[in-house]
Amino acid sequence: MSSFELLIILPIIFGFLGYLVSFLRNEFYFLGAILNFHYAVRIFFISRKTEVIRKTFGIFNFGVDKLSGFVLLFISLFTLLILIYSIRYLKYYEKKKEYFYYLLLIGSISCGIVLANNIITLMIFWGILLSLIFGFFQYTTKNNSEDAFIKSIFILGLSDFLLILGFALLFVSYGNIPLNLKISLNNNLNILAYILITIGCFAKAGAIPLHSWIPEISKVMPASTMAFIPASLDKLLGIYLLLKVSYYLFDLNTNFTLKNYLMIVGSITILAAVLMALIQKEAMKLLSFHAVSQVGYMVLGIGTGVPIGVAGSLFHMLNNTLYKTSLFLTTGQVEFWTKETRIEKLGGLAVNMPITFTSFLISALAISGIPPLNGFFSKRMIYQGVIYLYKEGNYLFLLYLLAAMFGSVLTLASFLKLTHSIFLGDRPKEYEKIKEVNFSLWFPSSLLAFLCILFGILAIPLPLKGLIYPSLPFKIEEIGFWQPTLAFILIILGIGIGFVIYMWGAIQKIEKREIFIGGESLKEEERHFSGDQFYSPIKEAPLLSKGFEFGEEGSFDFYNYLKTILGTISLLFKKVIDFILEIIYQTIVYFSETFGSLLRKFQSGILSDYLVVIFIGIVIILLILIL
Amino acid sequence: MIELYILLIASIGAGIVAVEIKDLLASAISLGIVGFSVAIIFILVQAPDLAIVQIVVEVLTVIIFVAVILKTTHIDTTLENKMEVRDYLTKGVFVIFGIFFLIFSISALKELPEFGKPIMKIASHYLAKGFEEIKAANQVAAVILDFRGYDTLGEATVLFTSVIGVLTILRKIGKKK
Amino acid sequence: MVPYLCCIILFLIGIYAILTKRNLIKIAIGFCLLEYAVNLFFALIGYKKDALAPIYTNVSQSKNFVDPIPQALVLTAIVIGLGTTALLLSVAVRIYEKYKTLDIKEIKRLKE
Amino acid sequence: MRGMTIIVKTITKLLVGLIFLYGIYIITHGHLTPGGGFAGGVIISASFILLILAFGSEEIKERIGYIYSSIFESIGGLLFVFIALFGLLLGSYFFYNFLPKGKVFMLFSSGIIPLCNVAIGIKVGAGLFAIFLAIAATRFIMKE
Repeated sequence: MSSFELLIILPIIFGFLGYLVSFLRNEFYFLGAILNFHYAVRIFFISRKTEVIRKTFGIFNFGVDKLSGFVLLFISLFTLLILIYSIRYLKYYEKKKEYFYYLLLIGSISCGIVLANNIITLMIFWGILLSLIFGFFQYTTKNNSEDAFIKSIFILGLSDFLLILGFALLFVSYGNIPLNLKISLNNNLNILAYILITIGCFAKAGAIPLHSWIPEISKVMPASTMAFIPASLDKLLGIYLLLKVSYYLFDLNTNFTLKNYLMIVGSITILAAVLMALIQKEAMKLLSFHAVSQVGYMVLGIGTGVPIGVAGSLFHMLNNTLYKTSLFLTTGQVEFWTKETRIEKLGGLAVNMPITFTSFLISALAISGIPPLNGFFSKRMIYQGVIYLYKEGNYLFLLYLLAAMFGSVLTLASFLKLTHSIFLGDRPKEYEKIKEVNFSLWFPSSLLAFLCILFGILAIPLPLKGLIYPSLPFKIEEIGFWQPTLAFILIILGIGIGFVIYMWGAIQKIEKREIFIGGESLKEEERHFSGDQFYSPIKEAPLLSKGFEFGEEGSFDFYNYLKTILGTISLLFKKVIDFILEIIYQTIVYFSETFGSLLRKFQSGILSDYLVVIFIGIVIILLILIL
Repeated sequence: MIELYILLIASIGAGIVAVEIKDLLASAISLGIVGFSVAIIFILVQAPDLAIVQIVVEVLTVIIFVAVILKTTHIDTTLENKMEVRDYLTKGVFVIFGIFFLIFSISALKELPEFGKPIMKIASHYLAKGFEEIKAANQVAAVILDFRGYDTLGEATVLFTSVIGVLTILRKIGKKK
Repeated sequence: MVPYLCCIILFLIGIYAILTKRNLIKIAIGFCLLEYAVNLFFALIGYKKDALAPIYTNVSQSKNFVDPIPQALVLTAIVIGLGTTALLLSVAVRIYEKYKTLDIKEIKRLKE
Repeated sequence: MRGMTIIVKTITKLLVGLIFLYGIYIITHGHLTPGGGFAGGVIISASFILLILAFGSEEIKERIGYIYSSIFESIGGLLFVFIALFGLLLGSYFFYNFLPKGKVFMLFSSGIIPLCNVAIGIKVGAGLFAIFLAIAATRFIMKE
């Protein structure tokens, strides 16, 4: 048995053992995830050394190249981390037995997807993953969540159906081909297949307009689910597949229009989602809108078709999974004690939970693209890719660049609001006794935050040269000049100076006065100032207000439109078919009645009448015989 | 063979009378005329067996008809009724059918061997064998009971069935009394 | 061919009775006529000119016989015809007992 | 059923035995002379019918006539079938002529044909007589 099968099968077996044996449950689950991670690491190192490894089992064909080895490693890592996190986080959860089993299954099947090296294998594993995700959602949702559940199932199911349809189209025209042929995108069938597959990838990763299931489930799912499915796994899989399809299976550079299609989707996703995130008052929902927004960068980067942009997109995918997972997890830690995710009710928790706060802050800065953290570096690579479009003569690059940069700014703004509302500001009285969470809760998020810093400072030697550049099929040329280490040193210097200035200020005695509003002094508890009203003027801005109204009402939600359209069509069809059936029925009734009354006249009970009919028949027969 | 034609025409005339006459007893007698004409024709065409049976059966038929007519009514009241559309229709259909049937039968009869000259392919075989092997003088009996015993058995069954039918239909009244 | 045609005319008379007559006994007569016509037709088919009945005798050694097969077929048919006519008439008797008429239209009317 | 006049009765008395005998003759000589089971059976039934028509009958007698004629008809039919079955038993096929053929123009000749004639004669005579009894002797229950 090679490590390929073990990687997939062992988590399933250990998960099943854990499902059966109650007293060693957590140990078995943990063992399964660890073994999965172990084999993933082994495969990763094997894939670094050799070129391509293939293995065939019947129609299944597994193979690992440098890209899939790298993605595989992170899928296993995230499965392990989320498992560690949720063992503590969901300790009192009723259905945790099934929850963990599904978690392990999803981890191993995702590994199968990444390892798949021909169409059939990919289709089968993708289908299995879809059904597993349904099961997973079913076991993780809270009460009153049928709508969200149905919505996610609907969007994911429909888009996965389209994806499989796209692969099926390919299968019909090319057969069971491996995924690295670089087919050129210039006949209609291939373009159709490509668009269908990208729709599946978009829904998985959460690009607009197929994003709406992510904010919807964020209201009803625990933080660990959110961190696992939309934040890490689906980004890895969706973007991995998009990349694989765009530059391995097909060659995106052969079709100019499709590149623009990807970039437009990316830009709109960035802007629309970040604008929606700006006005949210619920931490999980806000984060989920950011999870959507960040996908836009990756799609934009892949769409550029410029090596540096694609590399940046891949790097951004990695970074995004790191900091977004960390953000979800830390928010989950806050929720673990406070049972609250509405940001107006929170505040001032930085003192109580310093480790959580640190992880959150680092991740928030990373997502906002603050140098020298990793988010900045990957975004910068994407910008470079977009700017490079200028050389190709694609003048739309300006719009894309604007959208991406503006989105980044707005991200920072919305995270200022979130950080302030949760961790800074006044602390409500009931949260005074809150303590830091357990090791198993803060360890995953802290590890991820640490990786954010590490990948930021040592961006070029560690992640780029080690992971990203070898994974891509083309040679990457650096554009521009950036020294992360140097920048880090400079920034540390700046922070040091700032700290000195702060201390200078802190030495001086601060004068405390009572707060007056409208001539009345406020009491202590009334002074709590929440950040939920940040940016509310944006909401009322003349141009944007309509858009936000629509957005809140779900007008940008593809699902709603689809639901309405389908409802209308079904109603129409019902009416039309009813009408047609009615007409057919009436016609049949008319004819049968006419014919019946005619026959009734013959059914007189008089012998001669029957004989007349018989003899008419005989006459006809005679006619035929004579003629 | 002038007798044959006279008898045939007589039987046709008697048939028309039997069908059209108002008194049912008279029509039964006319039917008897037809039957006896047929019996005489059987003698003329060298079929004495048939003639014997036909005569006796005709007697019985007339007796039964008369018995029934005496028990029911002997005036055909339906002839007095006005003609309806339906009657015209049936008559029209009959006329059409009759014309077609005549045309068809004429064209079919042309295929038959001429009157008085049958082919007798199987019959010659039967005639030879019936005398030498079965040693029967009456070849009709030989055909009925030896060569074609199955047919006779079937016909006997039909007769049996019809007798049972008559008895079942009519016996119920006797039981009620 | 003329004797055959006469048979067919007799046959048509029977059909005429069955088709147009409304009296049950007339219909039975029509059936009888049909039967006679068919029997006659069979007997005529078997007829051979200047031939004898198909019965060997001590007296004549002639072997010039008419066809015995149609005769054999008709022989049973005659008796059966009587049986079927009797069946028909018994039905008519029963109907008359119930409705007091032999007119089929009247019977139809009374049945409703 | 009422009887007829005395002339008819007298003539009938004289004739009926002869008719019956003639019927038997026709049956038994069916293989030699014209006639046979069918013809003879009808003649026998005619003799009985003549009796009934001339002398009239009572209901009880008619009922007895029913019963006997049905029995005889069944006997005739069964006899016919049994003769055919004997052929199957003794020889090889149904209606096998298993008896010795004898000499032509003799009464006992041509195997089973006379026996079959007898069976059919019984059957036809009894059957037609039963039909006549049923139709002629039916009494109506006139409904008002």
